Amino acid sequence: MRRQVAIIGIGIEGLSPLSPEHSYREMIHAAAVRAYADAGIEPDDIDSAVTVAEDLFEGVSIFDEYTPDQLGVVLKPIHTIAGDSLQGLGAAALQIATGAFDIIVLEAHCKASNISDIGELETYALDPTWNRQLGYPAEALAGMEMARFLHDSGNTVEHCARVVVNNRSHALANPRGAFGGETSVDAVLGSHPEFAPLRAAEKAPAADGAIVLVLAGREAATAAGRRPVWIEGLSWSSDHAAIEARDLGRAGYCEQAAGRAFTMAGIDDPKSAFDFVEVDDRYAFKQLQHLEALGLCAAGESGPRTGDGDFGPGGALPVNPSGGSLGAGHLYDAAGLYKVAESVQQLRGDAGALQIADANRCLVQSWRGVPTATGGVAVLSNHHE
Amino acid sequence: MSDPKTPPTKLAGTPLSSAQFKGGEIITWDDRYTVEYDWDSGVAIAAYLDGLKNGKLLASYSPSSDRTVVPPRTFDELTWKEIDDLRCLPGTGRVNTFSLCYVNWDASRRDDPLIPAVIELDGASDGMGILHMLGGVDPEAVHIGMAVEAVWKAETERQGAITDILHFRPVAEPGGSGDLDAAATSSPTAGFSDVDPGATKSDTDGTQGEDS
Amino acid sequence: MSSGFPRESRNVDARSWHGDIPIGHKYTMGVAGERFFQHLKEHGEITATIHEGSEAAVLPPRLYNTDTFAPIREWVTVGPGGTVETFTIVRKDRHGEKYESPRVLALVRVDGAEGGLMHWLGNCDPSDVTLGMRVRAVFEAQRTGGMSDIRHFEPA
Amino acid sequence: MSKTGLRRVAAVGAGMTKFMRRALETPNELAYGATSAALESAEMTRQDIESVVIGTAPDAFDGIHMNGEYLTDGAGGLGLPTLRGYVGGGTGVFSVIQGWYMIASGVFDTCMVMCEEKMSPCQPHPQGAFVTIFDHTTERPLQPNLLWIFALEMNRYMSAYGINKRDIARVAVKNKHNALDHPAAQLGAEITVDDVLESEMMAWPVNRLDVSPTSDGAAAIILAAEGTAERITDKPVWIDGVGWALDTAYWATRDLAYPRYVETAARRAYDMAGIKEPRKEINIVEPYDPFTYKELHHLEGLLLADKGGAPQLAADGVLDRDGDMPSCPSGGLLGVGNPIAAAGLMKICELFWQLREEAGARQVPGQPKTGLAQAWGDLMQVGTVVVMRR
Repeated sequence: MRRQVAIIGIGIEGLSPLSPEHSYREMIHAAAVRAYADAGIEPDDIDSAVTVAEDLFEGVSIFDEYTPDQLGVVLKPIHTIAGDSLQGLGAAALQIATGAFDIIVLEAHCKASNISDIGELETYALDPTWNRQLGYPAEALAGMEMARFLHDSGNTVEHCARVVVNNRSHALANPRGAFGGETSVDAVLGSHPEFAPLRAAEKAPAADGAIVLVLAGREAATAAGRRPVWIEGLSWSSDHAAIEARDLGRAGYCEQAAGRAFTMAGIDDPKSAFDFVEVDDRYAFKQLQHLEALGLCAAGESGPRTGDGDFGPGGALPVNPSGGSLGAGHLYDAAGLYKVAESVQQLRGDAGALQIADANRCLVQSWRGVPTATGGVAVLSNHHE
Repeated sequence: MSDPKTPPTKLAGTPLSSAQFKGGEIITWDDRYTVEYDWDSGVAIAAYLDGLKNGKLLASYSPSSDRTVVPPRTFDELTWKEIDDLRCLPGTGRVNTFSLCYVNWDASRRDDPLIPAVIELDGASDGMGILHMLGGVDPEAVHIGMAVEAVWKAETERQGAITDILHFRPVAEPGGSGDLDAAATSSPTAGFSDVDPGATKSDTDGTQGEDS
Repeated sequence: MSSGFPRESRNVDARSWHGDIPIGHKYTMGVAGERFFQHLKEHGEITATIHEGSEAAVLPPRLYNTDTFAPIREWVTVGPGGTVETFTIVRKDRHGEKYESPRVLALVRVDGAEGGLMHWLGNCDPSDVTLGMRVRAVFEAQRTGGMSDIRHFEPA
Repeated sequence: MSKTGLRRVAAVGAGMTKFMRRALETPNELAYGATSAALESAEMTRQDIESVVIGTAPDAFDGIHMNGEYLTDGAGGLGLPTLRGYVGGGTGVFSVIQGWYMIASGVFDTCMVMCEEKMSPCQPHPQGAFVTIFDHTTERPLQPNLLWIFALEMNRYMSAYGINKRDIARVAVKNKHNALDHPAAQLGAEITVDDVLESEMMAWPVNRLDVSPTSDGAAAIILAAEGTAERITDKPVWIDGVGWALDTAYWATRDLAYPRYVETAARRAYDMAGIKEPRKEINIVEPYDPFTYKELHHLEGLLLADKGGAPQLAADGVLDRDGDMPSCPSGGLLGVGNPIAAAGLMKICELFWQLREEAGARQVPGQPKTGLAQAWGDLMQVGTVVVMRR
């Protein structure tokens, strides 16, 4: 990037399984009020805004119509990214990097509770010619990916269950987490086999919530009173859109995005580069698959190390200290931005009971869910060179 | 016709006739699905819907911009300050613009036109309109600037919806029949005097002299 | 009269608004898909595309190679044998309706082609299915030009 | 928006498919038709592309949820960072703004910008998909359709400035005539003002010939950074100004007679391009024309005509291809067709060809140096503007 970009404010509203107390507008507004106060800005200071939304998820065609008011950016340059929130982070960061914008607001939210059947909606994302005619739910793909991943990597269903136990346990200390709890490997493996080998308890439960970030270029970010967290590396990628062309045992999108993000951040050895990581855990096996795709451990190592406690809050590499989507709740396309917001709190030393000691650099990774092969990787740091 | 060397030159595309598309000459596959939603109304719109159920058209007053806005909202989109002041409008207004629409939402034809309109509401700030329908009026007689009033569904039929207002109709002339909509009640809120006078639009000149 | 917003609505019905988006579509199969399904319908065969600059046949067939963007050089018949790349057991259809008995959904790497086809496995107990298992396509006698012209893949 | 020190970005290739009422091609095959043509025109391969922008309007048309994911394939996005930006009907022109920031950021040197729309699958009629653009609680129960907002806005525009339908109908005559010279056009025709006025009444004051068609099609443009662009072509067309603006969602509270969001966007683009007197400096303009009056409305918002003054420009022939301010020389959406996002990008393609003086029978005389494309969208609230120079 031609110019350094930092996150200077965050606002989180939620997370909760239901949110009948406010409309999406009011929910986003609440998050924005917090983010602007955190950054020390007024709406007038904002040069551009990016929101993240998919029409059918909102129940509104051309949803970007409804985005400016609650962010206080009427008549400003504002656009929506129909994509993952780390793609949204890219859209915001790249605009700042051009030098034409100094302060940009980024918003992503989820009102999953308002949709009658997300699974059926995901199925409408399948290619109508080759896949949708067969009548299966899109989530079946997660079961197929899990089967191939376990087969190829040697990780086990017990390792996947351990991910659920760990993440829900981490979320107990997260005041924003909606699904913290104590569970056991046996309880997870005893849950309904929805798409064998994938079981019901290995799916992250949906949550409602809104995340607003304020981003700034170097000059604005280093102004007095600001506590910037720098974006050192950022990329995202789309693997084959055609399911049949993918290697279903691997997260190709994650490997591709990580390669570019690490190059941007100047990271040669990801294994020793991070004080903690927040990775996508929409399904328990995805956490393991993503850890390996990111090069944070060797193939087949992620499961055993999860069992060893290496990835716990006090371990060698804390993974999803927030509780991740399994513990805190899954915000779909906004999940990545939630992980960014939690990471910013860690890097500022503001994470309270969740705080990781000496947290200076971290990685956040996202995936758009079935049936996509798209996800992002961001490297964040509290240091500035 | 155009010169084949003029761009765009490499033109992909296989146009299909309606007969090919619908007649089975080529293979097609039909899919159908209804996505259902229960959108949380939130504080402001729940109050709006609740008001409609009770035969009241509600707005909110924003002190930071000195505007009375409708639909109600909990924050002012211009000043970005909080709003927590709910007010009842009289249910009358003026036609800002309208159309005589001869097609339904699915593009099918209709003989009698629908008359959608933007209605600037009395008691709200200047230019503050809502989308609604006109009814009980000869389509040829509709004009910009026309004074109209809400015609409400009977109390027992109201359900907390924008359609609790059946439509807007021309304000009945004094001594006029007033029964253009015999099945419906007239505005139960007409005569409310609880509107902030500072935000009230003039009864006689709310349309910037643009009557057609 | 003016008042603040009631934080608890007096009318429970007003707390949410129900609505829907009814979506209905008539899809063409595309240039490559039209060729594939017409051939499947008429001949009961699976056909794949080979693109310029490549020797590999690709399934599903494609107007262009996704990576090189090369156009089609030729069509070839592939299968009907294949190998289970991965599979899962599906108990409900996409609308949530329960199947009479669990069904096995697989990605089949069809012999002679890269990629493969997503399809159901039949004539087998779900507990007997393994990754790498050999299968073959079974075609319907009456074919209409759709994915269901392949009844399923079954153990070879 | 500051403008000094920005990295320059140029268009180096363009391509599109036919615009059609119904296409056999899948959305991905349409996308490939456009991207492969653009690559061929620039003598590039997919491997030369570093990033991809995808534009497509409501998923309810193509009938694929998360349609941007599906389209990564035909857009050439395999293994690359792709972004699907979204500003309703403004998306086609906006996609080039996105491509601009991808490259101006310094992260990428090339970007494929692809827009696609396949409206024909939507049943029973694509219009049905537009019901759901209105507020789900306060407007949608009234069963509105898209024609309403155009009709409401057109009526207000006519009323505010005393414009009659005959003045506006000239736009359809001009654009359908211009489209006769466009090889991809769906609806090129010689018609008269009376044909427009006598065509079927849809939603007064909108007649059928005031309306652009529903279409299937795709368009693509390739952008490259300064330094790279000159190696690809000796005729790069520079993206010198970009601007966009999104107005409040409370559309019924706005002045419908004037698109202030277009003016706001245009002023940003002019500022970045260093344009002080747009009426003198813009040689060719492709304003968004999904409906006849919109072209006029937008010319006013772009400050290229006085408020209420654009109809007179049409009457005086100023907007004709050989006039002082050629407007929609491509034939526009009314003539070439309106596969929503692709139609906006088609306008950028047209400027690319015009400014390179390659437009053949469509060529605007006088060696135009500066062109502007604009699109509009959402609930009458988005303006997207791109200024290009050769």
